[in-house]
Amino acid sequence: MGDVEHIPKELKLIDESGVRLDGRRYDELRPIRIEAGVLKKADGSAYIEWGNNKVLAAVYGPREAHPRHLQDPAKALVQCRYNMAPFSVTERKRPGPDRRSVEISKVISEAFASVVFVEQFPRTSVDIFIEVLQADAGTRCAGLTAASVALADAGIPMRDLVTSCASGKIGGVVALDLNKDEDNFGEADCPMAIVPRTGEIVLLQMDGHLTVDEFERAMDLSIVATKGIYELQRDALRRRYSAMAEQAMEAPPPPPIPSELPPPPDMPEDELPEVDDL
Amino acid sequence: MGDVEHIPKELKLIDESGVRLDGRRYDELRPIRIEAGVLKKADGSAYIEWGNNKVLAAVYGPREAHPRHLQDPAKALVQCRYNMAPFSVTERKRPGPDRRSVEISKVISEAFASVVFVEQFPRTSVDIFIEVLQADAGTRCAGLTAASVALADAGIPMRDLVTSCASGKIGGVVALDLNKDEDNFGEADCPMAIVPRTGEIVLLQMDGHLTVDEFERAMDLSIVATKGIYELQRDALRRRYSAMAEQAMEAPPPPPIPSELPPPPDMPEDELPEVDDL
Amino acid sequence: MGDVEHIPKELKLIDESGVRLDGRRYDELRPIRIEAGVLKKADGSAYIEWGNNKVLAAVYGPREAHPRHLQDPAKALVQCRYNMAPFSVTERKRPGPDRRSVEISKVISEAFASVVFVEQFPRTSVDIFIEVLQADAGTRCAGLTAASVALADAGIPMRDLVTSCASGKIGGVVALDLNKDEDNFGEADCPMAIVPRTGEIVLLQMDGHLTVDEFERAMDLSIVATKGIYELQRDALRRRYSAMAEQAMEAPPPPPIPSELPPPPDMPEDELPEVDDL
Amino acid sequence: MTAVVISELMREHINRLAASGKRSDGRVFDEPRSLTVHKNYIKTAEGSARVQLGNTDVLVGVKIDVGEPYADTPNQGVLTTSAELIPMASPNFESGPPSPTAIELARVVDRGIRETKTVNTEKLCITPKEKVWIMFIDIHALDYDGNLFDAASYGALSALSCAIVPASKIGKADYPLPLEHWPISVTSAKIGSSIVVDPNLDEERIADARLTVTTDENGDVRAMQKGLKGSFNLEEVRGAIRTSQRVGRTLREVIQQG
Amino acid sequence: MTAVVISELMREHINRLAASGKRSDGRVFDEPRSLTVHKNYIKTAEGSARVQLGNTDVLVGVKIDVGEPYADTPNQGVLTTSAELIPMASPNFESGPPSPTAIELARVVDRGIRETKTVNTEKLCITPKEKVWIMFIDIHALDYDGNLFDAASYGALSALSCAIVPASKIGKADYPLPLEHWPISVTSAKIGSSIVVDPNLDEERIADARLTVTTDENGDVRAMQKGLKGSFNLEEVRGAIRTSQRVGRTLREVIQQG
Amino acid sequence: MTAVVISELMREHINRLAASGKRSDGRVFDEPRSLTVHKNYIKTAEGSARVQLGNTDVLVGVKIDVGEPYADTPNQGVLTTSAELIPMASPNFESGPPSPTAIELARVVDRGIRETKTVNTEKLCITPKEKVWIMFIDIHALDYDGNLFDAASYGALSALSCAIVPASKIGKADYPLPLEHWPISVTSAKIGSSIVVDPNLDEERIADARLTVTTDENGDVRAMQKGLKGSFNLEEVRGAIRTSQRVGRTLREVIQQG
Repeated sequence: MGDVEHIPKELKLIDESGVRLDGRRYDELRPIRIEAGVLKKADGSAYIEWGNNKVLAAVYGPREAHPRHLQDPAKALVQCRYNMAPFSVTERKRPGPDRRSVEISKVISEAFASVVFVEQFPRTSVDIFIEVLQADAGTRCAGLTAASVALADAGIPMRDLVTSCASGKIGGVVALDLNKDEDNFGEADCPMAIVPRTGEIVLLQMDGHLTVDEFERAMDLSIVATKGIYELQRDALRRRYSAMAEQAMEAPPPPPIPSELPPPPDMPEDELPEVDDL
Repeated sequence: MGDVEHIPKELKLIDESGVRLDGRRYDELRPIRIEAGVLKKADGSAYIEWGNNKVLAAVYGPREAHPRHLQDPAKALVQCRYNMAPFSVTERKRPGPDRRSVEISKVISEAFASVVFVEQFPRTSVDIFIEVLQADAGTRCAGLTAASVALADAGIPMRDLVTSCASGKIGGVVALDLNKDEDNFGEADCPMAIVPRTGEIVLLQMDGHLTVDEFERAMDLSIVATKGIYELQRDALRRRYSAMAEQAMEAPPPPPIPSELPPPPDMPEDELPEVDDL
Repeated sequence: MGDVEHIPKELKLIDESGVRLDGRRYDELRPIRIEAGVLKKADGSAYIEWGNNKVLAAVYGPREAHPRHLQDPAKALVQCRYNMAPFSVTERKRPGPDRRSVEISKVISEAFASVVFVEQFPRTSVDIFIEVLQADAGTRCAGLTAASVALADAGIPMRDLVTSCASGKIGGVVALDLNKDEDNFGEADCPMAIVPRTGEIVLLQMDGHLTVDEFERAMDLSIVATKGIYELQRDALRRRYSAMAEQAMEAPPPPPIPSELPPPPDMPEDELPEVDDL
Repeated sequence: MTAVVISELMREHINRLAASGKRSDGRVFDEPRSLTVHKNYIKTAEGSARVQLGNTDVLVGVKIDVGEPYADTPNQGVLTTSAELIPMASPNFESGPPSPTAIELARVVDRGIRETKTVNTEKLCITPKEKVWIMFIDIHALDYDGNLFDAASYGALSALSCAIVPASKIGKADYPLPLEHWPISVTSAKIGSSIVVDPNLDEERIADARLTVTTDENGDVRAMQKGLKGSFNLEEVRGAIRTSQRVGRTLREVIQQG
Repeated sequence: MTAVVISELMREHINRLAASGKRSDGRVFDEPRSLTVHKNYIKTAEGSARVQLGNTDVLVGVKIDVGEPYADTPNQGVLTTSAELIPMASPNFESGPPSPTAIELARVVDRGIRETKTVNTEKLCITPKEKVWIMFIDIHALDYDGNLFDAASYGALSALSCAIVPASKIGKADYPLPLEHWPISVTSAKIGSSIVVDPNLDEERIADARLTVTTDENGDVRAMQKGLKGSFNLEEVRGAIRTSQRVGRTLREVIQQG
Repeated sequence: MTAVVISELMREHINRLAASGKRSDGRVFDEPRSLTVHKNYIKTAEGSARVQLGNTDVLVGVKIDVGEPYADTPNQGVLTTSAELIPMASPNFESGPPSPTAIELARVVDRGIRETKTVNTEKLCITPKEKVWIMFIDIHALDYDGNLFDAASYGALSALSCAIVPASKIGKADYPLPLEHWPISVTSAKIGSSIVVDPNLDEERIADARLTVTTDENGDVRAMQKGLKGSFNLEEVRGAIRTSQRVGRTLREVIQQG
């Protein structure tokens, strides 16, 4: 699985009574906290803490795609850039994309492509930036979950939020949401992302060793978990909208300084409910 | 000369009776086998085995040249990319172009530029790809010879085929078509490419040490050899056309599936004879 | 400060009687020699020897800026590329820009931007190339000083010449124009560039340790020195114009070969005096 | 890769066929194209195979050389996989640094081999912490007619299966690379509501989603990778796993005997 | 970075304000934005700080690892500073190799720390000529509302001030990074004939010239960097130094206590 | 390099001249431009030369440093040649990584020196298998008026001929680089049916083909490189070799005495 730094051969990832090294049961998520609208310049943003993962997501767009020859005359591009800060891991990571982050950027881009109403914004791109500030396994799931909130915060019309989680196998036991030690010394990891209301699986990867039956159980764990995470996403957006509404009531009208921001994309009013029964 | 891995000081590249390490005489080519039309996606292709060299050549075009600012409004560009597979040499070669392959790509591009009727296809490029799969010295000659067949297979109008061969000097003797050991431990190598019917030399390189008289003899060997190789090229094309004709007679008409391939370039019928008195 | 190769701890950069290792006093410049119009292809050029520094500067433009999306519809870009030849330093420098030369290119570009009449040449770029052939500390000052002469030699309309010099601190003494040993083992270096007639400081950098009072003294030394350097710049241009005038009188009219050079930019006659009361 | 304009006609044609249970090349939904394997194709490589899956043609070479182990696995050989999507293979491939597609391909093939512990890397240690054998798997696509994931995976496994560790370089006897498992990847593509195995290029281009499932000789899952912009529901995933197990059994034999 | 089109209206607005002694966000000319410092923000780093200077938000991490000294300083640890202007932080930042702006930023922050001898690198030697501690300062801009120079500089100093040398890696006791100075950079921007401190993004965009002055706890000058296309006269430079000394004293306390 | 638009008028002019046996700068066909050589131009280099061939101006520096030998030549020093076609030298040169033209130039100059065994690399061994002297030849084109191949080649030979091996670095006495041969490259260009030596830029741009022949002091051929899109027949090649021998003899003296 991941990079292993020291191999404690006798390490027991889960004990006889089913308790994991960090005290969780096999079906327990690490603590998750999501906050929407945390950055000023981005059109939408979210911050997530997921166990010891700290991840920021920002969205810009729909904006003119460039270089121009990449523009799709029929729809918007959904482009994700997943990046790890050099200090986010134990051994400093050199700045810039490596092969792993290129692959993760690709599968996350694809995960959102069928959920965003791309036909509404031809020739544009919706740019998703995921920055891993502190990593402890599961960063792609955390990043995707945060990016979903950031897309909604940016007002990008979507069919629904996407929610992500992983399950795997440790010490012979199928378990939810592996942390770094579990990922390093466990037997399998299987991250997925789903549209919770429809059951569409938009991201699915797996490596390690699972029987078909174990795979089924892992997916069950993940699917149940995503329902809870989905509520946390919606809750973060609800808090964000409340805060904005309060601000709007309290704050004086903004000064008549000419804005350099482009006008908001011309999005049909009746699309908005699709994201926001929150 | 080439990279030398172990220096057997006493290595005798050619013995008293004029026999080389692989059994050839000074004026003997290694066995050469050429096959045309070996790839499906390319517009033209050829495979060559030349001693222990295995080389594929493919041609795409004439097609729109890009980036656009490279387009020549008066003629087609002829662009060759010579590449070695990482496993084609004893020490693994890192993927991607090195300085040697950039130079070889340049001289092969130039060798074909005066033979292709570039004026017929303004703003386009004729792209030649040469992939060395297994290398044993002489890959540029093998690649160029195969590329020539691939160009004809793609129906690119040319004044004639180009044929390539090298001669050099081993153990004090001027000899034809050096293999890798001979190239590494010999005294000179002189690859050339020629339009056999006109005697135009379109590629000529040399390194090592030759008196003017030795150079003359090396060129004589190469020129004679190219006449035989030229026949192998024509023969490969003849077999290719026969096979295509047979296929055309045997096969049912293709299904009326809309093709994504661009229409064939508008090439004057009367140019075709120029390549094909084969 | 700079890279230190060997640390002679007891090195005395300036002795009791105020004499520096190369025999200069604290307020003395190294010998400077400037020559204008030293290259044929460039639109303007200059060569400077400043102590052991040897630096060439060339100017091309105003010419169409490319890539196009960088063009400014309102004015010319002033773009400097500062580069060190691999053999210009003790340890061979790998070819191509490093972080240091990128920064120096940026601050020199900015230094000229307010002096060139950029509004006269929309959509163009004025390209300044500085090549350090032999380095001995102070190359950015030498390069900028030469570039200024090259701009004038190219006939680029400017408000005035820019002149550059550095001062620093060695062995506790504020001193003018540090050489390499002084830069390596001294306590501070402060390069600046100025428009001598107006006192506008267009480049200012400093690193090391100076009290405010020491900084004032360093600036005083530099400002006085630039007045002398300014005269050397003007003198080089005067000699250049004399030589051109002589040539024009002596030489036969140029042959009527069609030139490939673009027509000279359409620059108002009355701008020229601004650079050339030389 | 330049944008590919697929005519709507082609899309309609394939969709219409799929809706009536047919494929453009006459196969049934869960039928892979014919696979031919030519092992030991390249003499300069320690192992190699040229694999044709229908008209998709891939050459894989394995070079084995002495190198240093990773600090965290001081007793194990090292595996590294690269893919070049050379412009010879398709009008849509461009020269230059590896595209995201090439990177994903190399990583998926690599995981399929690595996670199955295909090669017993502990038998590739020369001197612990200092010297081990390093395997470079290089995937060279020659002709691209869809489903590179599986073709490259079969090529890599075939090349490994005939590779020789050049131990004579260090004064010992050469020996075959110690292979312990035979992971087979099988890719399914979703076209409308149909799912077809081993998509050809026309199918791949109009597919909504792709799922590559690698199974071992016990039918266990060793790697999965979903691709493209569409989705699968859980039942479709289950179907793809079953297909991978069944098709994998057949193709594993071809590769083992190839 | 793509060209930014600033409306002439914005320029006029800010210039008019400046002419009457005002700024668009209500500050007086020599008043920096509020600074908040969150040290030890990242557990995977040996030192870190998230710094907000108004709406400019920068995260700086310090990683410390064993490495080789430079040949010319065999007894000293090594300091290296990088900056990534990630596209998250601004619509005008692009991914890719560091832009000239990012390079200048990293080098100016680096000089501010290096030239002040902030870190006593002689206490970072493990074995002379062979092993020393290497400090990697990574500047990660998260939200860009002007004056990255100062925000990054405060972040770097804050992260160093709480960094721990992980000496337990080599069998010794961890110890705090030995900090000896507290250099503070303060940037002034010239707008028309006015000079304002700590420019926000709107001010920075229309500014003619920028001057960053780093002073130490004695008020001595440790680094300077003039930027942008305009100029300063000597009197303006003197004013910027005085401002840097005064503003620096206040902000140094915020960082020391942060 | 951006496309160069050459007016048809220029082409006609030069072709017409050539047809009547004349050249645009008044030379006869087999007459090179005047060559001036300034050796030891750069003090920071171990050897250097600034060479002007007509208006083509090239500076070549040789740096010599301690390094490791290649595994296959454990007793020999190493030679490596690079060329930068800096944008200072021509409006058609661009900054960035070496173009194919720069790479070809460096490789042809390198072969001319290497294949003639100009430098006795066996005298550059310090400790077999471990330490040898490495020579970096850097070609820096300053002003480009055609025929860089020859100008760079003369510059490289001149710089080598005055280079000093800095053996004092390793506690021995410095000594001159051991030169054993004096290879001279001479380039011929085919313009219509004429062949001219040492083409200037105008001639080079309209030339059909170029042939560079490097001969040694015995008149033997040591390297050849044909360039551009046209062709030579065998008789023309023979002529170019004879010209190279004859012109080479004269220029070799200039360089040896320079």
